Amino acid sequence: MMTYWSHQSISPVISAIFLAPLLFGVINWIKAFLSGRRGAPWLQPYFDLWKLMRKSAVYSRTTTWIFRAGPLVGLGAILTAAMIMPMGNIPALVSFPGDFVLFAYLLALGRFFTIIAALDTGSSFQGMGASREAYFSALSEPALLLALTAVARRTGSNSLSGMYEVLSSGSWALVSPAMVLVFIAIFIVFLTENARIPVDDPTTHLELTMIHEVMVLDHGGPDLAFINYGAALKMWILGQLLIGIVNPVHTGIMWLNQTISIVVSLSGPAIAVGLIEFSMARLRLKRVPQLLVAAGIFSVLALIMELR
Amino acid sequence: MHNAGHLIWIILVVSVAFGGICRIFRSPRKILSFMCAGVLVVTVPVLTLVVYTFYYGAVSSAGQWFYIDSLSAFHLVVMMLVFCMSTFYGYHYFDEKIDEGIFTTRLARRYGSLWFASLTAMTLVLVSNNLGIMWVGMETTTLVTAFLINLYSNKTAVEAMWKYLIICSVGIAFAFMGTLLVAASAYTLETHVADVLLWTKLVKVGEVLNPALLKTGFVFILVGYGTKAGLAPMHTWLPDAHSQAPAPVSAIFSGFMLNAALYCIMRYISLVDLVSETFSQELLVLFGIGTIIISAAFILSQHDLKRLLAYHSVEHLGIITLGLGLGPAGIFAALFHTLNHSVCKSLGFFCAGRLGQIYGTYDMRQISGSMHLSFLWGGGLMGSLLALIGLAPFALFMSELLIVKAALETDTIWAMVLFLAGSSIVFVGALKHIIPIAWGKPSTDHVCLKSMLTDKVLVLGALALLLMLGLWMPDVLHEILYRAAYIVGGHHN
Amino acid sequence: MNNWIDLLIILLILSNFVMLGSSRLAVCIRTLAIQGILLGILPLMIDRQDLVLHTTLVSIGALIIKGIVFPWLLFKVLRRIGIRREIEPFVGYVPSLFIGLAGLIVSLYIGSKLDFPAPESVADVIPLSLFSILAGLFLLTTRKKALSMVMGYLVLENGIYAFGSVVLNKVPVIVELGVLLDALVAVFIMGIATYHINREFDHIDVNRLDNLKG
Amino acid sequence: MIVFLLSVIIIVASGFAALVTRRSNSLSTFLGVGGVCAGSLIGLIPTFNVLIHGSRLSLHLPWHFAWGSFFVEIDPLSSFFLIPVFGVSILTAVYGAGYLQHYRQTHLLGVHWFFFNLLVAGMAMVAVAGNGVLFLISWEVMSLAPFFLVTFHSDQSKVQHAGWVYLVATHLGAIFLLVFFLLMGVNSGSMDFDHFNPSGYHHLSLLFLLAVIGFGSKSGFIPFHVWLPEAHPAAPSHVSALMSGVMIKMGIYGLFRSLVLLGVPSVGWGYVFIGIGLISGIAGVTFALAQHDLKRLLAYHSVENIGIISIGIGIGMLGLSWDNPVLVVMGMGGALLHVLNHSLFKSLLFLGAGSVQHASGTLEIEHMGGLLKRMPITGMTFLVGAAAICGLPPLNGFISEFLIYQGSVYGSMFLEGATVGAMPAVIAGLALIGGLAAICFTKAFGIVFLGTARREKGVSVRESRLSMKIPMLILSALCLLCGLLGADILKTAAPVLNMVTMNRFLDAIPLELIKAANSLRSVTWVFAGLILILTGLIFFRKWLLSKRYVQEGVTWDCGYIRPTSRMQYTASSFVQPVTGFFRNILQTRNIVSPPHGLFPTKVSLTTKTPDVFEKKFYSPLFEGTKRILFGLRWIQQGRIQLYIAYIVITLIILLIWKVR
Repeated sequence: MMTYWSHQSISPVISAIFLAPLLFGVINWIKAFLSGRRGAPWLQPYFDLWKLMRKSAVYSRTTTWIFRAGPLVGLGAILTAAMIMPMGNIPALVSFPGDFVLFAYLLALGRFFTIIAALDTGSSFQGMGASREAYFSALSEPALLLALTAVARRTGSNSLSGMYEVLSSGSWALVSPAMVLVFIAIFIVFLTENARIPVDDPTTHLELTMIHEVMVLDHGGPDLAFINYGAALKMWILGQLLIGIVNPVHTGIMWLNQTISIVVSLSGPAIAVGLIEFSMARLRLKRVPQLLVAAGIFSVLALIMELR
Repeated sequence: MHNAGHLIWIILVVSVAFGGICRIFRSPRKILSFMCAGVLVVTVPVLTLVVYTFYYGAVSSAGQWFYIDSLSAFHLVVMMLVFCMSTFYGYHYFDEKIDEGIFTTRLARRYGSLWFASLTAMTLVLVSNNLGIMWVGMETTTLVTAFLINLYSNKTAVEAMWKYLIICSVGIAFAFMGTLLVAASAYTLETHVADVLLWTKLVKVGEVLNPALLKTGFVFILVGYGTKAGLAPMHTWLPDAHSQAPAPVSAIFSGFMLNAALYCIMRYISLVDLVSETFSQELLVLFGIGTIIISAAFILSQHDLKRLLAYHSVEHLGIITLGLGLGPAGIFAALFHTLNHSVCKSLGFFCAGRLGQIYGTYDMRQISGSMHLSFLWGGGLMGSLLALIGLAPFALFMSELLIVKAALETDTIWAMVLFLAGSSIVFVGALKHIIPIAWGKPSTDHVCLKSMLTDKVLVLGALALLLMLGLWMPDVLHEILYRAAYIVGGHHN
Repeated sequence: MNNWIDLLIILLILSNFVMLGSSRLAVCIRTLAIQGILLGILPLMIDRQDLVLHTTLVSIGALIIKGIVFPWLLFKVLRRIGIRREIEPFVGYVPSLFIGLAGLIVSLYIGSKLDFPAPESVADVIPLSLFSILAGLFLLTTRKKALSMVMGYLVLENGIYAFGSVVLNKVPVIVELGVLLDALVAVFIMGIATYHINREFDHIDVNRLDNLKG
Repeated sequence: MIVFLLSVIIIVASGFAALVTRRSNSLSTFLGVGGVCAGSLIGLIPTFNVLIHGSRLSLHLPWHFAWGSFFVEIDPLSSFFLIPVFGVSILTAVYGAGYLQHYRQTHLLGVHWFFFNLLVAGMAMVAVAGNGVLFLISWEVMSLAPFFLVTFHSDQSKVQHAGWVYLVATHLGAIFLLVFFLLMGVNSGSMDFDHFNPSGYHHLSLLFLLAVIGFGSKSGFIPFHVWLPEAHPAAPSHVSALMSGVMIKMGIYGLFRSLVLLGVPSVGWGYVFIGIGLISGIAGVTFALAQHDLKRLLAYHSVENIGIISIGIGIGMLGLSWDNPVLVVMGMGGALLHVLNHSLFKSLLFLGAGSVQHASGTLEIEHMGGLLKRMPITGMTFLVGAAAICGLPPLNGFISEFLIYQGSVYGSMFLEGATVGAMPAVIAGLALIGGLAAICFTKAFGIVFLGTARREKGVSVRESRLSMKIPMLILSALCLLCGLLGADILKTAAPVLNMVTMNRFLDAIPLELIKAANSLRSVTWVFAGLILILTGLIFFRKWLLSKRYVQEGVTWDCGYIRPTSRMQYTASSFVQPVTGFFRNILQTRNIVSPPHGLFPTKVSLTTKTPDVFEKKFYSPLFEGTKRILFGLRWIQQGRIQLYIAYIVITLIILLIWKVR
């Protein structure tokens, strides 16, 4: 159960770091494609980031260093989380028993700072967004952890790398109704954490209905770049949680494994999100907790089935 | 041994004489000074006797009519302690009344002689081996102290005195009936008539006593002396008398007179245990618990500071009674509790008395901020009340702990549970009273008198004593308590 | 001798009934005096072989104190206070008599049940003493005037005394005298207390003495 | 051992010295604080000695009361708890010296320091007491002293009430302990712990229950927690810090101790602990959410954290009764670490709250705002504490929660049978607690320190003095340090774990400890990575912005023309979605005066969330008892005839019953 490092474990981190923005590009492209438009180029997110990085910054007089720290810690936490996230059966850079707890808490760390950075502006809109973000994530966290526990029970391993290793090498043999429930639960968490429809609408223009976007209203320049990049990264690694369950690829050839994993990581979440965003509208805010509680219930059900 | 016995006479005669001497002084101040000196003088032979008893065993005199063993020696110590404290406290207590001309020479004389008379009477109770004389002493205390309650004659004081007089007289009459029944139970005993009520004789021949009569007698005794000791539901006189009497008098009432009555009961416990192992225990536990619960109810709803303290006395007498019913360990605890309670309650009354003078009322709703007004008296009251409700590290916590332990050892779980429940209620209720008294804005602009050295010594000394006894019991005390407990309940073993 | 004792007992019982049924305080005091004298004689009547001196001493003491001093004291108080009657006791006079009767029956019953180590000749004293005690307690609990209560107490005391006379040979004379003396002082002080009540309140209705409660 | 007793004596003696010199506030403060510091430092020597060597120091002296002896012993368990006792005491005392400067004109500080020192000494004695009676006395001293500390502002009736609630709760709890120890003592014939023999007890479960109630009321288990939210806001902050950081842990110490004394627990006990822990944790944090008194909020968080500790103990106990050393190490180890960690971050938070209160004169969150700019140190340290209490990496709070998570994950993975259900419940509960705590502390930190001042008073706020800042800085440094050294700290707990398992897994525990420590070490690596990444990002942005022009402006106001500071999001509105979710538990009362007319002038909304347990359980209970007992009052009406009748009736009943 020791920590282990291997040269191939670099690849999940590397691919996350470099490919995450691409995921956004793909999603936007799919959305546009589904609605019959021609989307922006896949690399558009990279251009945006580049542009933002080169901008100067404007800070509100109300704010303190917390405001500046928010994007940094948000990104830093997710980058760290990327270190423990495997890609399919390719283990993560670091893995150890119970690392998925740390994973969840690293996400929480990022969120914590994003929230207080939002509160630092003294704007009531940002406060509102922060409030919602905090609320929804508090409800999604149990669902995530329970779902992963179910996976742990299923696979007999309690580190993320171990779990996904078993999942992918066991191919579909391990797929069971419980795993379907787990998948649904994690998917809801995925949507919530990434502020996608039906929980949040990243493209809305009405501050009152925003959750995530409104929190970062005051950030600009490199800070916004950090935030956006962090968001992309978050989507990537949370996507890995999903992909790992349904991606049975186990060719035995390492480069092939990696390639397929990357392709699936890019296309899977993108298609799912794209489809949902194309076909659904945002839920009313009051309904969101119900959705999250439902995710929790799915996890519990999954666990019960596993524990039986 | 014979010579030591004379000391008993000396004590009695001297204290009576001092009572008379009080009448020749011409100013209240002088009388009060004399009282202090007098009490100290009486203390000398008493302590001598106690020490003698401790080292050489029981002392008897006057054809065994007087008898001092560890049980009475222990109570003598408690009595002298309470009397000394109260007398010295009284020295400054009356300052204001003297200045106002209320506490006149006439009153002071009356106060002084009654004070010594009650000392004599209580001593008589403790030193008599003859149960009849013991009764006479007990009745005398009632009669003598009645006028101490009514020192400044006013409506409520008269009412209190009347109730005290009548209720206690009725109780004591029952006690006499009980004494007679006990005497009757010894009818098969072929002894000289002078010996028939001698406790030492009766205790030796327990087997031949008539059980039915002895038990009946004990019931009478328990109800009778129990009235005087303030056991519920015979306690009704107690809050009235305590609240109306001047503080030093309340202190001796609560600090010792009640215990003297219980002391009488203890003597009979050792008798009745000879014929039945559990007869007394059941009754004592029952009375103890009942007393605790009823007093708890009144403590909760009390508004008068001195009545509050009086109900605390009721409660603690209940606890002692409970302890007496819990076998040797319980008796040990009960005796220890007697000492603790006496010291603590005297202190409580001292402080309450002075606060009453400062605030001009005993109504707790009108007393607040006493700590600010007088650190000594306010703090003393707080300390004594906290000790009374059983907080460690004060001694009362220890003795209550011993009682709980005794209850567990004797498997009297229901009693323990009720005791703890009752004392919790007392705790909750009393604490609610204490806090606003001690803290907050002072509710009077009365300028506090400078506290005198004796007062400081009294308050701090009493608190220190309680603290010490709560942490460490001297071997001597342990030994004396052990022996005394053996006298009361040794037959169980 | 037995007849004499029985006569005494009957008289004593009757005197208790008088106490129960009379509203006039003066009558009550006189009855008490008579009761005291009768009680004083009682020990002498009881057939005893020994302890003549002892018995005589106590009898004389009782006679003087119970028969003469008490009534005198009470009359003195009565005159000071200047009232004559007990007004409206909690239980009326006629019901009191009936209750007294019931008490008598109970006493007789208990007396017969008690296995008491007394000579046959004085066995009847015990029901009497019980009855007196009950009567005294009844007076104490139902009468309103302070003076009536004192008298109730005395009846109670008399009952106990009567009981004591049965076991008298068991109790040393000094104790007996001490007891008598105490009773004397008690009555004396109760008298003074009554006087104080009268002075402070202008009445001696003890049921109106209810300032102290709770 | 002598050294230890010496340190206690120094503390007590300096307390007395402070009391005697109360006329001079500066002298008495010097004596009191100096005594605590000196005594604690001395006391730490034997403490560490025992912990490092895993040995025991003990002393028997004859003592009449004890049915045994004056028996004090520092074993690993005591030494583990002594570390926060002494360590936090020093820091809070130093802080207190600065904090109380403000009151030197109005209060006798000597009295305060007397009781403060008594509290410290009492806690130290509780931890080493090896005799039931000594334990009880120390316990009572430890409980009584805070009563006088809590009521520092004794003139306020609210504070008086708080003092009352505190003492009542603690004393009623102590009564259960009294019975607990006496029952064991009576069963084993001696009150010395080393004579206690669990196999001889008749009522093990009863004993267990007594211990849970007794110690739980001190620790703040729901529903015995009611004193916490009353006492902490009332007390001066260093006292709250010491009470919340250390004193309530003595209840946990007591629970550990009673586990040792009671022997192998039955499975049910573990469930009791887990159940209590979950309820305390979730309800505690939920109630905390609804509070807008800063210290009341923190007090409820103590309840929450005690709940987490209790969950850990429960898992450990299950491990014990199932002979599963992994669960023991994870559960008990996590609980022990959390004790240590909570004592650090909770005292830090209370100290921070104290500084805030000192500076702004209020504890009402809604009135604050923007304090970070005026109190940078306080703000930063408070943030550290807040992040730590939420269990966020890389701080210490995560380490202990991580262990407990691990235990329950392990349980969910490998255990069989219906009883396993507790484990996922723990995971869900911990996750929920973590999420809610994050809401609560983003609220607390965000509303208090960020944005702009909501009242004019906030403008004149100044940073607190040095003696207050230093303890906070030390504590926050320790929070970080413990986060990074979790593995090593866990290893030192090995003798403690062996003790609480009664040496039943002498071989397995070190092994499992190493495993757990290794995964903690990995966590630490990730932490290091995190810190590295953050540092890198900082420089990266610096570099990015170095060539650019950085402007300052106003907050984007979404088009609104005249934003004022009153328009900021409030604490109540921030948590409104969650409190709405839990409204059935919280029963928040809203006092609304709605707008009227075309140009409404005054509109207000006040929310109040009283403690449900107090309102729905204790108050009715007390009132009911009172009513019943008041019913007894009729027996004393003042009628003497009636009084005599009582005597007669009593006599007659007794005669009929007893004699016949």
